[in-house]
Amino acid sequence: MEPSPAQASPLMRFGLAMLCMAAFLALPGIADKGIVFLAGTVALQMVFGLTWNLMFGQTGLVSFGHASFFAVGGYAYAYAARALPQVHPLLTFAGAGLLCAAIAALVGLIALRRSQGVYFAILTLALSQIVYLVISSSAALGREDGFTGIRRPKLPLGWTTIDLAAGNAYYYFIVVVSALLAGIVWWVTHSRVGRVFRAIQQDPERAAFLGIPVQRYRLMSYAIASGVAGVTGALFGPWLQILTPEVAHWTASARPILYTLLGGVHFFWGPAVGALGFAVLEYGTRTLHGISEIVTGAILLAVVLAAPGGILGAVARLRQRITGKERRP
Amino acid sequence: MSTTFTRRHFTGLLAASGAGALSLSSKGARAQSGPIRLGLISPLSGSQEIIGRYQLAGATIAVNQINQAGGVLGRKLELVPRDDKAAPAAGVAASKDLVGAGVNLMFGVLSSGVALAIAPTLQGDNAVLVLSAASANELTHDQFSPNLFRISDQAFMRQRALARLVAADYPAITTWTAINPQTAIGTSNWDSFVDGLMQFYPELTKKQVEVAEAIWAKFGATDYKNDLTQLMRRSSEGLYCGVYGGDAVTMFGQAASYGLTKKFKVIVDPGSEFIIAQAMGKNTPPGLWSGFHWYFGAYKGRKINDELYDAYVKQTGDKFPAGYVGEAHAAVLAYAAAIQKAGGTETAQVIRALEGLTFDTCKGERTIRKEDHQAICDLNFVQFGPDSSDQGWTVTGHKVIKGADAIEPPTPGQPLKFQYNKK
Amino acid sequence: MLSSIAGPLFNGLFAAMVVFLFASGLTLVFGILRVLNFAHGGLFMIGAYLAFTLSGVTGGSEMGVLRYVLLCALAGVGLGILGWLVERSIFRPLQKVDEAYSLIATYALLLICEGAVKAIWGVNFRSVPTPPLLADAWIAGDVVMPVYAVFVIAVGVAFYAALEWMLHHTQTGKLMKSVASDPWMAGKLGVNVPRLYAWIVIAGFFLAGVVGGLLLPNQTLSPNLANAFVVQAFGALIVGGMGNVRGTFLAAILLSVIDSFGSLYFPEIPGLFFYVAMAIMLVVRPQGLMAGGSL
Amino acid sequence: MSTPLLEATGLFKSYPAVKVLKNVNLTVAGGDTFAIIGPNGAGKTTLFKVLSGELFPDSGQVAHEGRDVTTVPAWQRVRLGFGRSFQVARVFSDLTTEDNVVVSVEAHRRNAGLGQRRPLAWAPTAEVREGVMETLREVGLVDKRRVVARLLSHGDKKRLELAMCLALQPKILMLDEPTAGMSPADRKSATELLAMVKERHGMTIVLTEHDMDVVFGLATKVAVLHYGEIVAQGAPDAVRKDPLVRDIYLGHGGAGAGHA
Repeated sequence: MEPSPAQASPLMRFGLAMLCMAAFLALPGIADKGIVFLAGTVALQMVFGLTWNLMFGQTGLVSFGHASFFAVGGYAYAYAARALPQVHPLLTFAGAGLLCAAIAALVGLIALRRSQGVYFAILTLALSQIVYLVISSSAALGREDGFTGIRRPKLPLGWTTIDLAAGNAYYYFIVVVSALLAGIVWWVTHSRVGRVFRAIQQDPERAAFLGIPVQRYRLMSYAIASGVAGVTGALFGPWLQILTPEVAHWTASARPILYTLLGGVHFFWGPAVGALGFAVLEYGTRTLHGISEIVTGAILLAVVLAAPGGILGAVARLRQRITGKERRP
Repeated sequence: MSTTFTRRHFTGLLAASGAGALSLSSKGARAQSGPIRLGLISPLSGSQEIIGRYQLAGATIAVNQINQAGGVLGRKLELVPRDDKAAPAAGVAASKDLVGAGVNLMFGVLSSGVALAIAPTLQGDNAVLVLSAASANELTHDQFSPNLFRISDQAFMRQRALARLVAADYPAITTWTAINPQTAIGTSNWDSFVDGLMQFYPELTKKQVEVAEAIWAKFGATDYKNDLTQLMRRSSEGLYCGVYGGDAVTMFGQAASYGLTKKFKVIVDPGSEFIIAQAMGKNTPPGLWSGFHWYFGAYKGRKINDELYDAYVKQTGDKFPAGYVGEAHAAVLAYAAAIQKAGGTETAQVIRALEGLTFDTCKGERTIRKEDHQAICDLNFVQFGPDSSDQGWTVTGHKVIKGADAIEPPTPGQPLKFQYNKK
Repeated sequence: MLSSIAGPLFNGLFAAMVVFLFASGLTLVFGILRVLNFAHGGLFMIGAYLAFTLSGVTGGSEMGVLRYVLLCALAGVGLGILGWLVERSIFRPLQKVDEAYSLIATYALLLICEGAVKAIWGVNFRSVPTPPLLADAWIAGDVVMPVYAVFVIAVGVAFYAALEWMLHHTQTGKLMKSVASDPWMAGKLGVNVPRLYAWIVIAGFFLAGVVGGLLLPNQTLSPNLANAFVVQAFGALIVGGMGNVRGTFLAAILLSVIDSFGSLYFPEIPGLFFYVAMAIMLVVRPQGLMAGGSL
Repeated sequence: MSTPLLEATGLFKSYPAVKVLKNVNLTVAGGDTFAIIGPNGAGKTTLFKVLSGELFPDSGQVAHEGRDVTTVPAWQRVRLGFGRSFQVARVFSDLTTEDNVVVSVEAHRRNAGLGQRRPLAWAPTAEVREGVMETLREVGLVDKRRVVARLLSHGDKKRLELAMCLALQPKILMLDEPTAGMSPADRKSATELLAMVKERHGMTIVLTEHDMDVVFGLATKVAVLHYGEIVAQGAPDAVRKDPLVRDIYLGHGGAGAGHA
């Protein structure tokens, strides 16, 4: 077999991903608590962004309400962990994800058959507003003021029990599980199912003429993305130890979209890079009190105008200019 | 519009505190010798930025005053402000950022959600947080943390004091209703107020009070017409307007054509301070009572009060400092007193010194209870009305109620129980 | 009995016109450029602040209706000029690339609007009283109808009628419709598409400014005003059918009136019914109220 | 007489202003290569879309092996054995040539209920790869299997689309102008390719075509559409000799565009 860029580069990208994870794991040793806390949040946001692009980049589904699954996962975990403390925390985390996947499947079953494109997007926006309003007026979930006192659980592993409340344990837990979740999304994207997803994204009608049940696959991507997003939400609760309705707000749903566009729609890791870019931007402007909005807005605008195609798009173009190779998206 | 708090003033403040913002690189290196660094966690951007600016101003003035007088233990104070955007995630990030930079003594925090998010992280991070605004009762009850203190009043005592005020001043008004936001703090404020009504009317006037069901409005609503229509059908004479801040301005603006302020004989509000009057000018509801963290006019002649007021006016050009200015100022004074007493800035030392500490502030002496870390402090109320001046409104009266008359017994770790409001 | 229907109906209609007026500029830009303008709320807010400043500059706070309307128009002109700048510097360059990127650009613009308002007007809450002529209320039985609300409803209907007339009975309207349905073809037929796009953006911004001024007495001015109506407006826009003016008008009424009644009978979660109705409409009529041609 | 593979009876289809199909009847028997011809605007494409399920007729019936499929949408007809190519080749332009066919083969295997072990496997299974290579070899794209489809030439895209259709192992191959936009040389090789494919798999082909060389080189049966009506239907030679056809279609302009 002749070596081709298409073959060599997944390995390289895998290496880069591993390097990135290693950097995350090494962080507590070299950075202060503020940065570590931010990094934990960013790791979850990176996966959250990836799940949105699993729908958009893979099957062309635009959701304006993705944060509602993050929120439902988060609140479901927090509630269940309090109500059923005897259940193994890993099961509770998984349960929160499954709940989100099930809700998405149910919603998608009705919604995807009926509406597409921007209609689907606005439908998800409406549903997410409903979730937001229900959470913020539900006494059991703490209303506007939030669900407080979410504990970091003890993790029984058979031979030993890890107390995630101790030191940076929960941070490492987040990084490892995020990597696992990113791996799941990566696997789905690159598996046989992922190939079908990409076919659908590029030409849904053509795909239909190959006998591919387009709606069923879209439903599948919606359910998987929502399920994984639910787990990231579930992980976020104990990290912050409180959840407020703002996690379900429409501006939170705009985040993964912005990550994806900033990082590059056409790249698997685009949303993750975008989330990282956003975090760097916000961390950098955090002491510019009073002008942070203008600075953030102006930088975003500059990136979009200068590099439409996102950060990875710009990197790819740069690489292409240097090596003259066509890079596979 | 001389009361405007503009960018120029704000930038001036930042320059004053700028050294703190820039010095994060030298983390922890000067723990024993250099300046004592105090972290301010406050909404410096986002929807609550207006409050953040007040807190920053009060804190900056306190730090400058103390430094001019020679500092604490011979060391200067240095302010390190961090933005919490009034959002829990950003708040925790801000507190971790401060801890990471070696700042273990923190204060400020407006939103109770942010306070509740930071509280459980304090012990692990070996840091202290002195709240100077967040008012949720849980913070000194169910969610009590040994590393958390509150030098400002909380919802329960403020609302009960307000109830005491109306029972004493308006004994004839025995029918009450409310328009409240659909939030936990909205509910707990109203329940506390009703608790106070139930206690103080019988005690002070020998009359029973009648409380009609409250109207619950959307938090951050843009249209109150349906709520106003319902409110106009209530037969009560007293109105508790739990909707506060910008929402209250919108509500009162839309209420003008309904004749709301004519219908109700007394209108009280839990804590909008100057916001309603400043925004509405000539259309300020006449006779509106508003809760204050600190009202400078009530303490004229007290040295700390007057110096703070003058410094604030000089620094910002604004003649009406909100209570947040005074409370942030007081939080710095609390630290100064505690560090002086402890002889150091170690977390454990400072906690021990803060417990039971009595210290002087712009609104008089306060004592931090050892048991639940809640300060017993004065409660301030101000009455507004329209007038023919340029600004269109004036303060028509004010009242100070002693904290001891309104506060509940300390029960750290346990939810607050109502004595009179059995619902 | 009558009041229990007429009251919420009137309030619902008022809310509907607020949403429609807000959405009118959004509808134009979306209907023709296919850009979902996140920044519209920010522009609306700047319009309101501009009108606020102008009301201070032009004299005391007692305002005649005529002066008030003039202020709104001036705010609109100010925003129109801003629209021209934004079209030149942001929308036009982005026309060449994937339309998704204009979304991120409008979001960035929203942030800049918020920052600019804070920098120029500060963060204090402001409020402007209703002009005295509009400050009264008509009372019919139990139903209170503030004159200002009646005024807003009338303005909403008038705006709607004017837009409809312009789209269907003028040369410009026909041009706009042809560009909306097929810009490439319209270009081939000699329409100066870029120039028309520029005018649409200017018109959209102009409307945002005017409406910002019109709703000024009803709202508290603060840098948070930008987010007040944008989600409802998106809803009305899409439920109406892809930027169809008539559809947006009808959808705003339908959703707001349902919400008005819903909030009355189910007060536990105010505002919920707008979105419930929106979701149901999108499932039942996925192509929108006014499917087919745009605008 | 056995049931015809595809049968249309009494098809009518109108657009707001024009009647496009007027009482169209046709019968495609198994093994036919059935060409629909006619001048521009005769309604070829509309008829083709009605037969493939992209459009539904206003009245009339389309039957497949005796079963009414008039309102069965196109993508479901794929399960019945329909394969469809487009006038402008539609392939998944960001996938490689190979992956385009992999998607098709896997879709076919899924629909045919062939076992798919390891559903989350990253790489395609050996069987799939074998099928893909065979199909690519058949259309002559083996060398270009790693090229991203959007970089293929127009003719190669058409070939790739054909390969994707073949991967479905269709019983009826529906080709909308298979040589549209090709150079004469490409046309020739495309015609040869189709003939070869037909010979190999023996499936039925329904096509529309402009180029008479292609039509008469491939078709076993021809239907002539004129103003929405079938004016002649039958074996190529018979149709070619039909005076009416000569008059209204081949005849105008004397020698005719593609006189064989």
